[in-house]
Amino acid sequence: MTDDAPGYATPASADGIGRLFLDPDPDKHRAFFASKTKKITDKRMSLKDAVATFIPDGCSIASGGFSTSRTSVSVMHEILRQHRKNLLLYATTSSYVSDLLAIGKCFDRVDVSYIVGMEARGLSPNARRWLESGEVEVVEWTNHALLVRLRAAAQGVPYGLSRMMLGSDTYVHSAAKIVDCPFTGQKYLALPAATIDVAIIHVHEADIYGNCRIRGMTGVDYDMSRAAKHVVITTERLIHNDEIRAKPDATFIPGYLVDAVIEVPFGAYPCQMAYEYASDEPFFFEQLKIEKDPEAFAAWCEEHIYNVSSHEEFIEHFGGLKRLNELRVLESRL
Amino acid sequence: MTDDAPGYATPASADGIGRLFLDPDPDKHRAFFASKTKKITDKRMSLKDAVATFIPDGCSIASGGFSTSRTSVSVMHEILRQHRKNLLLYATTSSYVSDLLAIGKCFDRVDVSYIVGMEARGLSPNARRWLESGEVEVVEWTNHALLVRLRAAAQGVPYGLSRMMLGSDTYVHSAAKIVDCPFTGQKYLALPAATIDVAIIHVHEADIYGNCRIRGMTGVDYDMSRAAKHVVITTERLIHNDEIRAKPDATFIPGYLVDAVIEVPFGAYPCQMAYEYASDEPFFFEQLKIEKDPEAFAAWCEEHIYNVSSHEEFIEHFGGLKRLNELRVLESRL
Amino acid sequence: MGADFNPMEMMICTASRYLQNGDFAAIGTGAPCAAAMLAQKTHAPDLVVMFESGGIAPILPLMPISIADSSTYYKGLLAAGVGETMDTCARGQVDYTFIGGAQIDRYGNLNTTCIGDHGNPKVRFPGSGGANDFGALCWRTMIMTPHVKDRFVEKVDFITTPGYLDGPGAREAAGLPPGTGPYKIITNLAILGFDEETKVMQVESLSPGVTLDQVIENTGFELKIPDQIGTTESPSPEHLAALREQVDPMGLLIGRN
Amino acid sequence: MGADFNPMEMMICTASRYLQNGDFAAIGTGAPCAAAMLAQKTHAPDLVVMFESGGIAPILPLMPISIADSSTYYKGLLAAGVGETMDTCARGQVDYTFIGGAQIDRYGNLNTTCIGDHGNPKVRFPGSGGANDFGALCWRTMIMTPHVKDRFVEKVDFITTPGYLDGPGAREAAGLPPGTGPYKIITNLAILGFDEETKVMQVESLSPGVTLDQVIENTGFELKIPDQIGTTESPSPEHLAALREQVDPMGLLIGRN
Repeated sequence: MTDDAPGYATPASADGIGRLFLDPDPDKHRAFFASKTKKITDKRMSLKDAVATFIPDGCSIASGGFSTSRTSVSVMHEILRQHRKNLLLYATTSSYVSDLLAIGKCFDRVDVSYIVGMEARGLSPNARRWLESGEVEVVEWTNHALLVRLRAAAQGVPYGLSRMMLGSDTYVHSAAKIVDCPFTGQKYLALPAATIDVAIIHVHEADIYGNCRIRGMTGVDYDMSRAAKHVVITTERLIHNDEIRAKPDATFIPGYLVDAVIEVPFGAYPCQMAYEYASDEPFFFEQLKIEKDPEAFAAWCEEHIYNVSSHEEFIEHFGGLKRLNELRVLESRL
Repeated sequence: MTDDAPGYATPASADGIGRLFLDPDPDKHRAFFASKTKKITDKRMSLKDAVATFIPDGCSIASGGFSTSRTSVSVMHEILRQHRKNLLLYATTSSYVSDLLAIGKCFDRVDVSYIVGMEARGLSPNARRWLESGEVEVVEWTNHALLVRLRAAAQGVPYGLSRMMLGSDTYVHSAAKIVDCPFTGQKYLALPAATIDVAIIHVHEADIYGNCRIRGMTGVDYDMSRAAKHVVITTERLIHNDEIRAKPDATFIPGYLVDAVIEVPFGAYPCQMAYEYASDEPFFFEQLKIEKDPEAFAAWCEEHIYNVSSHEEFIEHFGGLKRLNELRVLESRL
Repeated sequence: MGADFNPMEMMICTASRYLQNGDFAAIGTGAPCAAAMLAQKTHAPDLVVMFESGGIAPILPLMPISIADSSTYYKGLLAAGVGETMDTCARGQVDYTFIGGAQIDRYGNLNTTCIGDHGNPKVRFPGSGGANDFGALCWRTMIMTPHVKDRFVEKVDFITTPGYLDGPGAREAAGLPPGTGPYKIITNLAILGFDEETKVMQVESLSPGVTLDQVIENTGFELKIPDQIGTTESPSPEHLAALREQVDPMGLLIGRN
Repeated sequence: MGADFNPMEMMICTASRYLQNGDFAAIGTGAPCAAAMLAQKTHAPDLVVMFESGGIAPILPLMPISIADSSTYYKGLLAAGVGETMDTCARGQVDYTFIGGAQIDRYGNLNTTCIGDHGNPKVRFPGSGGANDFGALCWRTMIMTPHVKDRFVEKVDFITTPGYLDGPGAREAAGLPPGTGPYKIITNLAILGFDEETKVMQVESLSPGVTLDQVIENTGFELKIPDQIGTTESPSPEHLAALREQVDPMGLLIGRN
């Protein structure tokens, strides 16, 4: 170490100083599931009812898909319309989700690996304003760390192990701890299980009982669906239960984990849906541009989100079927 | 606790007394993979060469499939023909595999959850003789424990957690340890990562580069294929790489994990192959009956395994195509 | 009523009554599978059953020979792997499991590993398989077993799957999830449960025509005997008919009819 | 040669030369993706690339806008999830990763989280995403960045992804897997590496036409300057043609040609 080295005071063996928002005790999860019904029932409901029933103020939520792919945009819009507050956002690469929920200042706590960024499209001015306001409590993680936390919850154990984050300020501002391996003596990161209240996942196909199939990349959705107390599904299309039962090895999320099923065609628009439609890049370009001006953006949100009554109507604002068909062609012409 | 209670002296907080056969240190695994090529090459070889190259005396092996389903019988026969010794058998429900390998006394150490049993068909006299000989070092686990150990290795961490085995003699005779959760203070079982030398897995479809697809139940094969240093694949049929690449979300084992690919149609016979053929129950009934008489069984093995040069020839001994067609019908008529 | 049904039919029908729509049960092959299948064919068509190798929520077409057969996920909601099934248990989503054993003691501790010394066993049994996992992680462990003295023993040679270990609080002290443990033992002679205070096995009801003395004689340890002991409900004609005609038409478990 | 190629073309072609058949590289969007795609189109058709959301070994048809786009697993060997991709890194199967940052210091520590105080930041950046995971678990971390003084800083505001922390042995002491760490930094001005003994960033070769003084002027900390500094190989005509015609025909990264 040279004399003029920056001299970071990394507390390598101390615990992360971030707040642990979610109770990692598997017995709480177990007690919840002991009382949650596993009855096979028709779980269809309206977007409005699903958000009203399963996503109250103050609960913890996570969104499926990844970045701007397979995002459940229709549910995010409905959360905005119902003016949810004080949510905890569990944010693996949640580019567009964090941008949207920042509109309504819906969350005030965030377990974050990636936020305020729209990847190659640049940062989101709107999300930045909210994250730089000082009103959001931010605890840092990584994508893998947030996955390992969901995985621990999905497996009914209080923590998972990995070695990312060690030595970093990401660790310092997390709620992780360091443990010694009883077999090798090595230092490992203990990542607390994350049992979230609600997983919101957009899928390609679901039946009325909530059995789902997904195509393409799966992000963290496998573990998210198993780690959540409640699962709200939007689906491109409903399929018959016979189809699910004809190919049980194709099921990604079994219905007994699911609480609500809403058929929302093009439900990820303007985000991308694998093998269905591409992302609407001119839309994102336009939105990010408008976001720079808070007042103009507020008017835009009023017009296109708050005063809209359905996802179909929202899509109509941006070209409707004609635009969708272009995006379908784009996706199919890879 | 009543006065006349049996008074089990369960050392609830002591470590398991079983020997830890496999090094749980992820850095050993990492160093191995740093040097193992990821080149995409044609990995086809003969059964004989695959066993000679990747399964030396004294190595640790695990078999894919589960019980009497999707068992790589052809590889087990070849292991017998090459007279392997001193193997460590990593035995999740390994009904027929343990029965076969006991014929040649091929293993002398076993990490076991289920052995010597053929489920509803009864115990295997042959495997019982070997396991009761005192010549096999037996360390006890459960199916889930053996999975968690593979999963830890697959995830590059030195141990995984669970709560099975606590309080039992299964724990006492394992090599697990008990740890305290740094978040909840709860007692948890720490299961050491199991990096095995060779995973032997029979699949429905593979390409020449080792990319595989499986149908039906997957047992512990996902984690086994990722936890192993070498993977030997037998496949019902070879498919073109274009088929794999046309549907990347259907790939179960990617080729860069695989060392050898051998096309062995009906490679699980007399075991069952999902959606392909049923198990040959009269065969098992007959074999288990003959096993009662060690001499008769030795002659049976000589005739049907040791003096046989291919899996096809083995099947011919038991009815060949006619029998297979019956088993195909049985499987399709569920 | 005597000859209307045999002891195995009685056991299967009794076990099936515990399984209701909305329940989730981890089962294996044999009698527990017959009980689950019978429930599906009669009062609980939506019963979710799970087999450890990966099959979840099949509509059982016939009784599988192996817990990995295609029938274990026939028309199922999911065909996955051991991780999926065991994690589901660990999360507390599985209400019932059925396991068996070569030996059981007063606290419901089960042995499926060996008779004699572990290092040099007189008899080697298969070991835990998934039994210990299910017994540790599912809420209610059900045991179906023939009621004979050399199975109901004072001390098991090896605790493969813990019952209540050596009494109240022992499971929790060992670190097992609270609220789990053996629930009912269904034998040809009786339904047995566990005394809430002492966790000692107790007789709850006798099969029709069976006396308390018969149960005591066939048990190798002292059972708790409550003041009130009922008689186990006989199988309904509907259940018997479904069992004989649809579940086990070959009579593999229940014998030829 | 001057005007034959621009700095971004130079950087992409330089980066692509590190990626060979038999290598496994975890990448994101932008210039690293262009480098990987260029390698696939020229000298390394079998290069396995991986995107953290789940795409493994695609034959890249075009540059994805998002790391989760269908193009990230187009004709891939696997389309799975974050568990699959990150576990592959953790097992030591991934040779290279490319990450970026708003700030980097002499030890290769990277900041993509914030400027100013974490609790009340002047600028909030996205955070780690998968960068810290890749930097911790892949063998060789590659960094592509514009070479400007306010990126090459004395002290980063926040260590999102550790480089060599505060010097030799620090990564290992922190518990990171041995043998990992920043490998090369490819800028418009130079290729930089790290002194083996001190782990301090050093100049290894200069882009054609660039002087050492230019590099020093644009770096906010003291670089190690070895006695011998080479000149970075210019892009081959074959690489330039593939880059302009196949990888980035729209000139999104390399500008209009």
